[in-house]
Amino acid sequence: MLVVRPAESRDLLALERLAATATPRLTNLPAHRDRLEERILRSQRSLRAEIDFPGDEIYCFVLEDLDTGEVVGTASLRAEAGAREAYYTYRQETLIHASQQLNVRHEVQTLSLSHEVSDATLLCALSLDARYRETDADSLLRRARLMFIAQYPERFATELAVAFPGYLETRDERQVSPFWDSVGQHFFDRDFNEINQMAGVRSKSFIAEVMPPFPLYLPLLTPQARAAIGRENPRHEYAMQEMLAEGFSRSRHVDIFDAGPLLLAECERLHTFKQCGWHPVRIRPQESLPDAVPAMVANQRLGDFRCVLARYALTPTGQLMLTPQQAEVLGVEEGRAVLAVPMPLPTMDEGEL
Amino acid sequence: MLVVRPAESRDLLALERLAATATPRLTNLPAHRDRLEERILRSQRSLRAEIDFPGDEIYCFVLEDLDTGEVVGTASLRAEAGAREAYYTYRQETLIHASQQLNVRHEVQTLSLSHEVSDATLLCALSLDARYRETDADSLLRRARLMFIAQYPERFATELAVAFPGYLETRDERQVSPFWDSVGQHFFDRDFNEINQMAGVRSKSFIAEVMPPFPLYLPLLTPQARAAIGRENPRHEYAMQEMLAEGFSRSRHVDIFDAGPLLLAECERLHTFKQCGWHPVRIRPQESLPDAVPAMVANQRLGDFRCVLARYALTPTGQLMLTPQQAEVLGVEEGRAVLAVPMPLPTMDEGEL
Amino acid sequence: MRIRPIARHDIEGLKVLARETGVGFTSLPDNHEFLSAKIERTLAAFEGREPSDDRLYFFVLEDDRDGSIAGCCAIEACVGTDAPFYHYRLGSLAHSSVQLDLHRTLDTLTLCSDHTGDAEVCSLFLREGWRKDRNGALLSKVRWLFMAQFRAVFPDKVLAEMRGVFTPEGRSPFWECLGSHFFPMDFNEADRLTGMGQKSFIGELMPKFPIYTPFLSEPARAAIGQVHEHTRPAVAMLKKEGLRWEGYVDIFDGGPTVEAYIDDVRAVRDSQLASVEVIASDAPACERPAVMAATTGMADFRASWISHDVTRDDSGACHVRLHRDEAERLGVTGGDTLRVLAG
Amino acid sequence: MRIRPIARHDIEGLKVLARETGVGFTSLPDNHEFLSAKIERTLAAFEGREPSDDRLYFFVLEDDRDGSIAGCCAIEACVGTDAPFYHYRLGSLAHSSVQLDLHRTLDTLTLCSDHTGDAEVCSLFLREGWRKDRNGALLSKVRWLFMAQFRAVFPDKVLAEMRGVFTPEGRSPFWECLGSHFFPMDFNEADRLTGMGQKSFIGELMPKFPIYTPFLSEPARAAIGQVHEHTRPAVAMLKKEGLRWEGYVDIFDGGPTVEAYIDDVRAVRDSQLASVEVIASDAPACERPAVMAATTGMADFRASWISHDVTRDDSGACHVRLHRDEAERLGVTGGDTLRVLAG
Repeated sequence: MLVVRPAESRDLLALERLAATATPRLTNLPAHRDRLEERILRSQRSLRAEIDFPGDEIYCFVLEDLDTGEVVGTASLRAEAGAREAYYTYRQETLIHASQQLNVRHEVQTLSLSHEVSDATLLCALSLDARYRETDADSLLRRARLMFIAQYPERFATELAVAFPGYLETRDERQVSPFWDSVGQHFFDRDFNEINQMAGVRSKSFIAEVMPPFPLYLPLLTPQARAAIGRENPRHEYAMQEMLAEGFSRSRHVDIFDAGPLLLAECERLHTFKQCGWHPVRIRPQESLPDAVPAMVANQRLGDFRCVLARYALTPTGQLMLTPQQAEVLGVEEGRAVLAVPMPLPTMDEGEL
Repeated sequence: MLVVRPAESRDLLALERLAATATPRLTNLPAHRDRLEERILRSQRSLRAEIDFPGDEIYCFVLEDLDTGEVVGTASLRAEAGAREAYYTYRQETLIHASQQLNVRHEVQTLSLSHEVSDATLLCALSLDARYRETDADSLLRRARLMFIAQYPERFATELAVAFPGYLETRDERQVSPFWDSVGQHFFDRDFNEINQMAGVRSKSFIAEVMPPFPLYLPLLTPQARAAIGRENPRHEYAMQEMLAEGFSRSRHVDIFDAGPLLLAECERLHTFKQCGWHPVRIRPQESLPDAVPAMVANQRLGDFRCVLARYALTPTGQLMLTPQQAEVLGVEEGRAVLAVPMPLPTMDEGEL
Repeated sequence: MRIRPIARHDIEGLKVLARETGVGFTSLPDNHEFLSAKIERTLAAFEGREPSDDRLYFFVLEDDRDGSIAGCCAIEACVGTDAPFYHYRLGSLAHSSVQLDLHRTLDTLTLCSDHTGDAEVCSLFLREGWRKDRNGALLSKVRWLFMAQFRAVFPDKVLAEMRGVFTPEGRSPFWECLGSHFFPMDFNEADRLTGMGQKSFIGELMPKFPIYTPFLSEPARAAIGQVHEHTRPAVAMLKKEGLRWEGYVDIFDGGPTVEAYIDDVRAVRDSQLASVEVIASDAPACERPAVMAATTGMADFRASWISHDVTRDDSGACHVRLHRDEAERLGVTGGDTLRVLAG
Repeated sequence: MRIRPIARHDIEGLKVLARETGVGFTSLPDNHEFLSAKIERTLAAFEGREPSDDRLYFFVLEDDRDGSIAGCCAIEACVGTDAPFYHYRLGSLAHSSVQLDLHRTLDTLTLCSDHTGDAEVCSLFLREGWRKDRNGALLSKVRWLFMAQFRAVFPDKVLAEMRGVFTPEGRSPFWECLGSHFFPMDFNEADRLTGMGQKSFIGELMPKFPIYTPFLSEPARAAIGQVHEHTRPAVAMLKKEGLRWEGYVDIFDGGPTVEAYIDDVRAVRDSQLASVEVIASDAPACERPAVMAATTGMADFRASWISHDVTRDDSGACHVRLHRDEAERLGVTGGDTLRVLAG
């Protein structure tokens, strides 16, 4: 059985392993034991605190495979993307250069440094053991966070953001970012991997604040850099399709380092929020459960949050049937309400810009 | 009885009078006979054309008081605010000036020239005879346009915008814009009234394109100009409250001349869209109509669109009861469907930024 | 050979020049209306009728054997007053962070009109058959003598715009990397429009935020402030006078604008007034003319090379001897004053 | 009175100066570590040990009666290489539309680091009791003699930053209108930090988009490029040398930065080498010293006023006669060479 739960101190080694194997490396999940330990403590503090408005809380979750007892994934929520420091993006804009004299109107694309997404809640720092990629475990880890937000809306913004790693090229057996090569490189004289590592230590917004504030004219970037704008890393294509199907849309914003896409959504528009519902638990032996689509089922416990992968097996009166094991993992007895949503998403089409 | 209907050539004189008495003067309703005549023709062409997507159509409506036979108001819709030329606004932004060396983070407000609202449908050019101000006639004229959009969604954008005239001061018996004095004046050396008049002839976007593209730092504007940003003209306070209650929200955008506020909404969030419904007509004599809240009632005829102020008098099966006179004005017989919505709005609270 | 202000009857001669200048010499299009307007403007300036700052002093080099026009040159007294006058300015901006151990200074190009109000020397052209006998130097330097003589009608600074780098195929790497993305036209069309004085479109279409030069292509970067190989002698001549490149470049081809304070220009500083003594035409002369002389009136301004050196008497006053034909060429007689420049 | 490079044992004398300079003279804070680091830097420069561009030549004016330090002055060989160096640059941008019959040129202030790599003359201070006998002129001009003598270690351009306008109450109208909105500190604190060489915060906090000057208050606009009344004599002295204001102003107080090509500076151009002849100290001398003399070695550089004029022999070589005490003051003997400047 798979369960998503808040990270605990005993998960540190697993987190370290997941941080080290994330591809590409994530600035918001640095493979430094001290920073990861701090992350866990901060998450625990966030869960204990009384919160009425989103602030600088971080919630760090892990995915545990109970069959093996192994922690095989992690994902986090930043209650407010730019709570301590601003959360910077490049915003795609269009300038109009118009000349009535020549009767021409010419549109010029630019990228402007922006921190408008700072107020949104950020879904970030997801890393999953390669064996589980593109399985239901992947979806569970990614979307269990929405089940958490759905229960504690006062802790989060109404707008959610999720950033996907950008497109990289392999050159001389190294992963390089054509966008960074054409943009950041000019200002920092450090390659993508160096700056990415530095950002893990120093924070990305710190680096953003040293970048020049003028809009960048796209025609002056290399074709490779232009092509990378808003393009996700191929390894994250499936994940991105899933989030689009969930109801996120592409935005004007891209990552300042690698130009990876940033998706945005208002909570209330997401499939999970619209479809999830409270159901009283009915415990039934495994063999007597009817066949049903997979579902995410979560208990309503802040510090002991659990979200498992079960079946959307409802009785005619709307009770959710769980196995004794599932009920145990969720820590619920018969008659307690759980939040459940069917896993399948409507379609996996591309969102609009 | 009050009715809103498309403007016709015979309304030209009335339009001219309404344009001349609009306070403050509206750049999108210039008091020039030729331009008003052209506006009516363009509106008629728009109504006749087969349209699948919003484009450069303008729909010009008038409010007629059938008791006196007088045209006492006008209001327009631009299917796409920036269809021919971009629709410019100043967008309120915040720059972060941060110094890690000094450990300070300083926010600086700016205004940036933007044309992001160009794709929205614009509710504009509303002028109403002073005798009818802040009566149901005012609401009918303003909101009948929503009834039109609700019927022909393919002709309009999903986002609606409405701009309110900005705050002016009276100085030496003239109306002056403290915002223009502190901003546009430096670049154009012409006073607010001159430039407003010029914009009526030349188009406002043309003037915007001559303005410098750099963000303006708010601390460098006069206190009077800063205070005027996003502040509506007192004469339009009621109208603005109504639109906020309708479901519009204040946006980051303000007018480039007088910094008047621009409200935005997605159609589907507006009260009128959510509450309106189709009802078959039941014709009853005036005296046998039950008491009910006022309602806007519109027929489903593109070129012969009519929207009247009636009562939301429904039979138990949902028929809408109209007087023979109302049915005649709407051009409907018994059994035809009309679109109706109760007039009262939930609350008239301030929207959020 | 002598220099004089252009006159109305020079229109045909000017058209011949215009046809010979060819592509890239945009200030002399082969267009009757345009050229005759130019002549009217210049007459107004020389006769002092032009009240505004919009004064053009346009000179021709006349072959006194047959009166044909061999070349031309001009001074705009005050650029940018009638139509906007744009440059890109090469500047730099520090990009630094103590915490990141970062300290770089990056070059930027920024659109500006800093030269508004300065004088400009321009429109120098010499026809093929006359490219000898120091005619080119005469056309170039006569403008300094004129400015020295009528110093009061000119501002503090003078500039000269130099043609930028082009490939042998006639393509401008600077334009291709920058301007072409912003102007919906080709280089020659853009250049032609500005030559016709229609410059307001530049401010409307050009990028207004600073361009960091590292974002430009290698050839475009290399072209910033560099001149076309044919222009090198002209730049060398101006630099010898003390004009310098201070970072301003043409917005289309990236060619340098050189500039100086007029009072610092060597020829302005070194020119002096000398009184004329006329001698017989067959008196012996220097082999190569080394002194340039110009008259001191504006409307009837004349200039040419003369064959004798300037001498200075004990009181410090200067004197110059002219052959009779030289005096006639300049329209002076004994006792008149000339402004002279040795070298 | 003589000028010489600062030495380690001058630290106490320097502190006395630092205490006397007072507010607004930010390059000499009364801070032992800071001042002794400055001395070490300057020793490294004079002894040629400083490999980088970060060379400071710091001079003191020594009263040879008792060895006390009466004043100081300095040259930064190359600004902006160690820490960023910022100015606002006053430029202009045309704002024009043929259709609207609009043609204006608006002044803008733009943040830049254009002077990165230039030399700077700075830190001139003369103590109250010694403000006589042309000591001020000696401190100011000695730097030109030094640059003329060691021309190769300096770049093309030199600049000097001038204190801007302040009200009698010590408030800067330029700062109040502009900087105060962007810096969460008062003027003196901002000024102190830059004086300590901590300048990277400027780029981080200053507005980076162009500021149109019409948006500034009337007093702030009036302060652009204007100097504090106490600074006027210093500016006049630099302008006489040929330094000019080219539109660069201090980002805090709006005061002008004047600049010149080093080769164009009058004192650099006019200084010359002369051989020394030593005469008796009681020989008659000019009433007022009119010639400045400096030695030609770097580490043991000395300069002072001398009382006799420079003479030129038939071969064009220059000679200068020194009284014995003058020769001792400069550490030269007969036959040595001095760099001299008349005036």
